[in-house]
Amino acid sequence: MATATAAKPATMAQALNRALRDAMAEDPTVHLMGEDVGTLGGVFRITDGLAKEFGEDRCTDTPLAEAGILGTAVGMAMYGLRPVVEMQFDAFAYPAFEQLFSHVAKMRNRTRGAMPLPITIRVPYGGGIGGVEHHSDSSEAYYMATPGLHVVTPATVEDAYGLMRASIASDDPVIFMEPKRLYWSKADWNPEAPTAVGPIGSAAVRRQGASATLITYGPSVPVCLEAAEAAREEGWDLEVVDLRSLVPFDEDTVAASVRRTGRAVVVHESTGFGGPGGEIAARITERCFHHLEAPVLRVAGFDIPYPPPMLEKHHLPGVDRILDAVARLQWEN
Amino acid sequence: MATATAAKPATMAQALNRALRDAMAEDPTVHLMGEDVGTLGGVFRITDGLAKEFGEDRCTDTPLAEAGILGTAVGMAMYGLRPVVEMQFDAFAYPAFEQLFSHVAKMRNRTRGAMPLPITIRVPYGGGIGGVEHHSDSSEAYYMATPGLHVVTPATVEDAYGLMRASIASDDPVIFMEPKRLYWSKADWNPEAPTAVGPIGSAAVRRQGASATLITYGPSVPVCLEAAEAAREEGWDLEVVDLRSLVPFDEDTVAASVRRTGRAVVVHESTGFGGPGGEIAARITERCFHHLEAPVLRVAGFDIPYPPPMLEKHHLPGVDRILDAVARLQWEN
Amino acid sequence: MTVQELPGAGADYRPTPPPAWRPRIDAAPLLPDAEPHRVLGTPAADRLDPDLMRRLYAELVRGRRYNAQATALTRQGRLAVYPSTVGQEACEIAAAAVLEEQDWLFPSYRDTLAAVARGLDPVQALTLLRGDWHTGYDPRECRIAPLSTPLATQLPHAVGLAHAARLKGDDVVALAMIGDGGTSEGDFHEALNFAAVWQAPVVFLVQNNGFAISVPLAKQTAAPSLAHKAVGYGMPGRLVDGNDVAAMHEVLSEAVAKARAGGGPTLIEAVTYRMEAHTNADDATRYRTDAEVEAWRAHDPILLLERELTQRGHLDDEGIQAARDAADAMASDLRDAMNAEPVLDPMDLFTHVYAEQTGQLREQAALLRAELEAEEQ
Amino acid sequence: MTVQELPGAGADYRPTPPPAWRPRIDAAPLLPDAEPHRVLGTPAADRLDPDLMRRLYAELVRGRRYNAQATALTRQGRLAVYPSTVGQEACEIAAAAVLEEQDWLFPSYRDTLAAVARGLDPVQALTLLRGDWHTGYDPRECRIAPLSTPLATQLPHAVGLAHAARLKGDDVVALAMIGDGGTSEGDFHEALNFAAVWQAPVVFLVQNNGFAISVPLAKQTAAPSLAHKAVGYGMPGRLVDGNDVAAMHEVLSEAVAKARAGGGPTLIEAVTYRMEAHTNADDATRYRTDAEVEAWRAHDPILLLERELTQRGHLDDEGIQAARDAADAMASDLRDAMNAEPVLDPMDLFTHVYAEQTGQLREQAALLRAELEAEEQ
Ligand SMILES: Cc1ncc(C[n+]2csc(CCOP(=O)(O)OP(=O)(O)O)c2C)c(N)n1
Ligand SMILES: Cc1ncc(C[n+]2csc(CCOP(=O)(O)OP(=O)(O)O)c2C)c(N)n1
Ligand SMILES: [Mg+2]
Ligand SMILES: [Mg+2]
Repeated sequence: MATATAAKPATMAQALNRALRDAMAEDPTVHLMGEDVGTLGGVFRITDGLAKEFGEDRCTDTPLAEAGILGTAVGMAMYGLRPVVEMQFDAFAYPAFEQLFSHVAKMRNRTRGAMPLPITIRVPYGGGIGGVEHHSDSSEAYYMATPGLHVVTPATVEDAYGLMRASIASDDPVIFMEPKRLYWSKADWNPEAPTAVGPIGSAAVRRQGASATLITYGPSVPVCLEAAEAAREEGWDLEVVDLRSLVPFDEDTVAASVRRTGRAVVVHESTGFGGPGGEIAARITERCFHHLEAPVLRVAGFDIPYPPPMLEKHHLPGVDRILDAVARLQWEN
Repeated sequence: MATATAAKPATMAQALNRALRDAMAEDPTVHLMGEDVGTLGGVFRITDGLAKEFGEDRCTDTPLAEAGILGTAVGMAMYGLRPVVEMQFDAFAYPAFEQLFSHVAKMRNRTRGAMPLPITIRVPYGGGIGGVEHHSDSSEAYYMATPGLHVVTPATVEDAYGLMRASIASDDPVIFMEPKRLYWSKADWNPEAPTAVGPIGSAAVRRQGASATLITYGPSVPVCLEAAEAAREEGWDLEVVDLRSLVPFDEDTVAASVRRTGRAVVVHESTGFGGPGGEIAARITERCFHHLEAPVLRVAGFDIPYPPPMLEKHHLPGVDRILDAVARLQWEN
Repeated sequence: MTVQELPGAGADYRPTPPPAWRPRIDAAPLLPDAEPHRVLGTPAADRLDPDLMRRLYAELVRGRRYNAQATALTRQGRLAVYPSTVGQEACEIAAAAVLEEQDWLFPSYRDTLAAVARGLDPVQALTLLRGDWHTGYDPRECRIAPLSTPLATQLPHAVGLAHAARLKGDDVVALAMIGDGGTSEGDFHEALNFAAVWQAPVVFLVQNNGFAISVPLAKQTAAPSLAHKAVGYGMPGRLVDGNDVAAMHEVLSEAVAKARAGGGPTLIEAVTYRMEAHTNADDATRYRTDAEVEAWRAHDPILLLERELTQRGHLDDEGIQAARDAADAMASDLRDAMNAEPVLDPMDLFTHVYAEQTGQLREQAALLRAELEAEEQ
Repeated sequence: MTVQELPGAGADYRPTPPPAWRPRIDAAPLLPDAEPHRVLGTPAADRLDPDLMRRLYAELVRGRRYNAQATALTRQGRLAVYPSTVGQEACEIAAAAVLEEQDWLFPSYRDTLAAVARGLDPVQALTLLRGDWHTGYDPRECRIAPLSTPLATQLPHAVGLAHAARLKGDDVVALAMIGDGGTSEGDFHEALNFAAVWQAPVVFLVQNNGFAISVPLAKQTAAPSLAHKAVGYGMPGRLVDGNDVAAMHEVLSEAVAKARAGGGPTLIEAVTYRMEAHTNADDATRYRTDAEVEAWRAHDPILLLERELTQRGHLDDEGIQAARDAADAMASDLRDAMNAEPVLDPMDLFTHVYAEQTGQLREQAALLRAELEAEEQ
C-alpha cells in the first residue's frame, strides 16, 4: 500500500498507463502495438499520450488483425524488442490463438531456451460494463491450459502498476488480463513511489479470516471483500485470497490459508465448467484433503455464453451467491 | 458389443469411415469438408472413398485455411446442411478458434434457438504416434471451457461408429476428438449391425472393480485397462470409467462409481494444470466428498509443450504412473 | 542423367515455360476502374429510372432519420451503444435495395440500417444494441444473418451459405458487408478465396468510410485501393462512389446479377465517409479534424440525389416533404417502441445453450430460479 | 440543409470524386509479368556470371544429394519423416544464396535444404525431423527462424523481425518461404498487409509446387497467379520459373536489394514442381499421374543449368564430377552423423518451459527423475 504523503486517488486505468509509460521510458526496447493504441490512446485510454511522448514507432496503431499483431510482435521479440500488445477486447484475442498457442507459448521450449519471447499481451476481460456480445468474455481458462504462458490479473490499483512492470520485465510471455470493470476503480496511490510486486507468481491475502477462505482474482476480488464484510453478520470470518497470478499458481499461500480455515470457496466470473475454478479446487483438495471440513465449492459464471447487458447481473457471481456457497460448507459437521 | 455372427476385426479408422459413409448415404444434407479429405481420403484415410462414392460436392477438398473451412461450414449449416469438417491435426484447429468460440458455440444462443448449427468438427488428437511438433496436442480443455459445444471422444471401435453417428445427428455443434493412436486399434465389429450409443453424454464402465475408480477417456482408456489388469497383482480391483463425452459430462455414472469405491484417479494425456482432470476431480469431490477415502488424484501429461517424438514416452501417462497414483490413495487410512 | 545423356542435348535447346504453368485467367478484367464509379451529376444520370430514384431518395431520408433517432436513444439510455451510418446511407440503402426476397444479407455490427431498409422491424434490428438479447430476429425468417461484431467473421458464413444454396440448385445470392478495417483480418482473405474457388454467388461490399475507429485507411493498407484486392482472388473488383446511391445501386445490381447467373463473386469498394464518431461512446476529435468532416458535407448522399432529382424535375418540395414526413413517422414509432421496457426473462439464459439442457444447466437454472423467487418475496 | 439552401444550387453542379479518395499508388508496376521470368536458355543467359553459376550448380547437385540422403534416412528409421524438395532445389538454393550474413531466413517445414544451403549443419537442420528436439539450432546464431510447421505462421514473424531491425537502423532483410497451399491461410494475408503498411524489408517467396499435399493449385485459388496477390497489398508481385536457378537468383536478388534500400516488400511466386511425394509417408499416386511428373523431368533445375553451362563451355565433365564428389562427401558425413544415436536427456522436458521453473514443474521433474532412477535399477 502506497503510504507516501503524495498518495492521491488514482484509477486502475491511470496506474496501467503509468506503468506502460515508466517501462517505455526506462527501456527503449519496449514497444506498444495494437488497434487504436496510438492516436486514440486505446478505447479504454490505457495507452493515452504514449504515442505522443514516445513516437508512433514505439506506440503503433496497427492494421486491424489480431493474428498479425501478435505474429509480428513475435518477430519483433525475436529481434530483441519487448512488445506489449493490446487485444482490444477479450473475444478479439481469439483470432490470435494459433500464434499464441503454437508460437508464443512454445518458442522458448522449441529452441531450448535460445529464443525466449518477452511479450506482454494485454487482454481487457470480463463483464459488468454493459457490453454487447463478444465484449465481456472471461477467457483465462484457455490461457491457463497452455504451458509456456504466464497469466496474471490485478485487482487493485497498485497491483495494476506492479504486475504490469513485472510482466514487461519478464523474459517469458505474459497474458496480462485487465478486469474491465475495475478500470475506473480508485485507490490512494503514489505514482512517484509505486510498490513493486516482485516476480510474478505470488498471491496476496486481502483479508484475514478464520472461518473459511474465498479464493479469487481480478474483478471478483472486490465482490469477495464485500461478501466477507456481509458475512460478519452471519458470524463468519472469511479470509480472501487474491491470486493475482493464475500461472504460476501460488499453491503455498492458498494451501496455507485453506489448511488453517478448513473450508474454501473459489469465486470467479469465468464459466464454471472447465473454468479456472476446477483446477484450483482440485489442487487444493489434493494438498489439503485432511484439513477440509467440506468440499471446496465454486461460485462462477453460469455455463452459458456471456449474457446480453440487461441480463448480465444474473450471471455475475455476487455477494448473495457467495454467501450461499459459504453456507453450504457443512458447518454442522 | 457387436455379437452378430458377421463380426470381423475392424480398426477404429474403418469404423469412422463407415460411420461417415452411412450418415452420408442416409442424409443428403451431410457434407464433408477439409484439407485432403477428397481425392486423398484424408491423411489418416478416414474419408477414404467418400468423394468417389458421393461426389466432390459432398466430400470437398477445400483451400488450406481452417478458419475458412469452419466459417464456410457455419454458412452451410445456416442454410440447412450438416457439415462434417476435418481439422487435419489438433494444433491446426487453432486458426479456427475465433469461428468456433464466437460463432459455432454461440449461434443457437445468440438467435434464441432460431439458428442452431449442426456441425461436427473432427479433430484427430493426442500423441504417441511419433509426430513432430504441433501434431500431437491434446486440446480438449479449450473445447470443454466453451459453453455451447459438445465434446466427445471414442475409445473403442464400436463407439467410434456410434458416437460419430450420434454427433452428426446432433442438432448442436460437436467436437469429435479422434484419438490418433487408436486409429489402428482393432476389435471384432459388425459394420452391418452397428450398436447405437444413444444420445451423446453417457459414460461407459469398461471394467468393474471395487477398490478404486480410474476415470479416463480416449487414448488413455486402453492404458487404464492395462493398468487395472496389472493392479490385480497389487491386490487392487480397479473400476475403469470411459467418459466418452466430456460435454455433457456424465456426473451420475462417475459419481456412482466413486461413491462405491471411495477412491479415484483421473487419467488423461492432456496437460494436468488447467486440463480436463481439474474439472472432473473438483466435480467428483463436490458430489462424493464424504465417500472419499483420499483426494481424487490426477495422472496427466506434464505441464509442458508436447515433447518431440523421441521423448514422448516420458510424457504420456503409462501403466506405472497410474499404479503409482493408485498407491498414493491412502490405503492405510 | 546429365545433359550429355539427354535426348537432343547440344542442339539449340530452349526450355519451355514450366509445364504446369499457364496464365489461369486474365487479370485485366478484374482490375477496378481508375476512379470510383459515379452516376449522379454525370451524363450517366440521364438514364436513371425516376421511380426507383424517388424510392431510394425516400429511403435515404428515412435512413438519416433512423440514424438520428438511434443516436438520440443512446442519450436517453434506451440503447447501450449505437454505431451511426450518417453519411453512409447510400451504401446501406442500396445494399438492401438490390436483393431479392430469397437472397441473404450478412451485415456487420454497423449495418442495422441495411437490415431495417430490407424490411426488418427496427426494434428487432436494435435488440443487440439495446442489450436485451443478442440477435433480435430469426435470421432464417428475414434472411438477414446476425449482426456480426467480430469483424470479417461473417464473410465466410456468407460464402458457405451461398455455396450451399448453389449446391441445392436454389436461386440465392448472399451480400456480405464489411468495413475498410475489417479487410485486414484473415477471415476476409479466407472468405474471398473460398468464394472465388467455389464460384459462390456472393457479393462482398466494403464500405471504406476512411476509418477503423481512429485508424485511418493509410495505416490499414498500402494497396492502390481496397477493390484491387479482388485481383489476388481472381474475382472482379469494383470501385464506387459510396455516397452516390445511383452508382451504388448500379454496381451492386450488376454484381448481384452476375452472381445469380453463376458468374461468381465480386468485391466492391464503396468510398464513403463516417460523418459521426465511431459510436456515441467515441470521441472523434482525438483523431480527425472538423475540416476533413466538413469537406464531405458537400458530398452528402442525400444532397447528391436530391439535387439530381430536383434539377431534373423528378422531385419537388412536396416529394421532399412526403419523404420527411414518412421518416418522422418511422422515428416516432421507433421512439415509442423503444420507450417500452423490453420484456426480460432471466431464465432465457439457460434455454438456448443446447437443444437439450444438460444436467448442470438444469441445476444452474434451478439456482437462479430460487434466487429470483427469494428476491420477489 | 436541402439542395435549395446549398450555395451554388441550380448551377450546373458536378460533384467531385469523394474528397478523401485519390488513387494511392499506381497498380500497374505491381502486376507480375505475363509469364514466369526465365534466364536459362534465353538470350538473357549471355550476361550470367560463370563463377556464380558454377557455385549454384555445385549447390544444386549437393541439394539433390541431400534430398536423396534424407529420404534414405527415413527408410532406415533415422528420420521420423522427410518432406523432399527434389525438383525444387533451385528455389531452395537461390533463397539461401541471395542473403547476406546478417539477413534472416524464415523457412517453412519443407525448407531444411535452404537452411543447409545457408550453412546450417544438416544434422541441426534435421533435428526436428529426427525427433530428438524441435528446433535443432540457435536461430539467433544462424539467423534462421525455427522451421515452421503451422503453415504461414512464420510470415508475420519475418515481418516483425524485419520491422524491428529497420526501427533499430540495422541493415537486415528477412526472406520468408511458404508453399502455394499456405497462401490460403489468414496469416499470409495479415503478414503481407503489415509488411506493405510498414514498408518492412521482407521478401516473400512462394514455392508453387503445384500441390498442397494432395490438393492441386486449381482447388486452392482462382487467381491469375499467386504473384497477383501482391497487388492487393500494394507491393510488387514477381512470377519466376522456379526451376531456373539463374532467374530465381536474379529476381530474389532484386527483391532483396529493393528491401535493403528501403523500397519495401516483394511477393515472388516461383513456379516449380514437387517431384516426389509430399513426404515419405505420402502416396502421391492417389492424386496425380506419372505422366504429369514425367513432363517436369525435362525441366529439371539441375539439367537446365548444366545444359546452359556446358553449352557455353563454363562447365566440363571434370566440374560436374567435382560437384558430385563434394555432394557424396556431404552425404556420407550426414549418414555417419545421423547414424550416431542422438544424446537424449528426458529432464530437458522441464528445462525450457519458462525462464524459471515453476513449483509444479519442479515436482513433475522430480517425479520423472525418480521414475528414471527406478528404471535404471
Ligand atoms: C475481430 C475484431 N477485432 C476488433 C474489434 C473491435 N472493433 C470494433 S469496430 C472496429 C473498427 C472497425 O473498422 P471498420 O472495419 O473500418 O468498420 P467501421 O467501424 O468503419 O464500420 C474495431 C477495431 C472487433 N469488433 N472485432
Ligand atoms: C495451419 C496448418 N494447417 C494444416 C497443416 C497440415 N499440412 C502440412 S503440409 C500441408 C500442405 C502444404 O502445402 P503447401 O503450402 O503448398 O506447401 P508444400 O507442402 O507444397 O511445400 C498441410 C495441409 C499445417 N501444417 N498447418
Ligand atoms: Mg471503417
Ligand atoms: Mg505446395
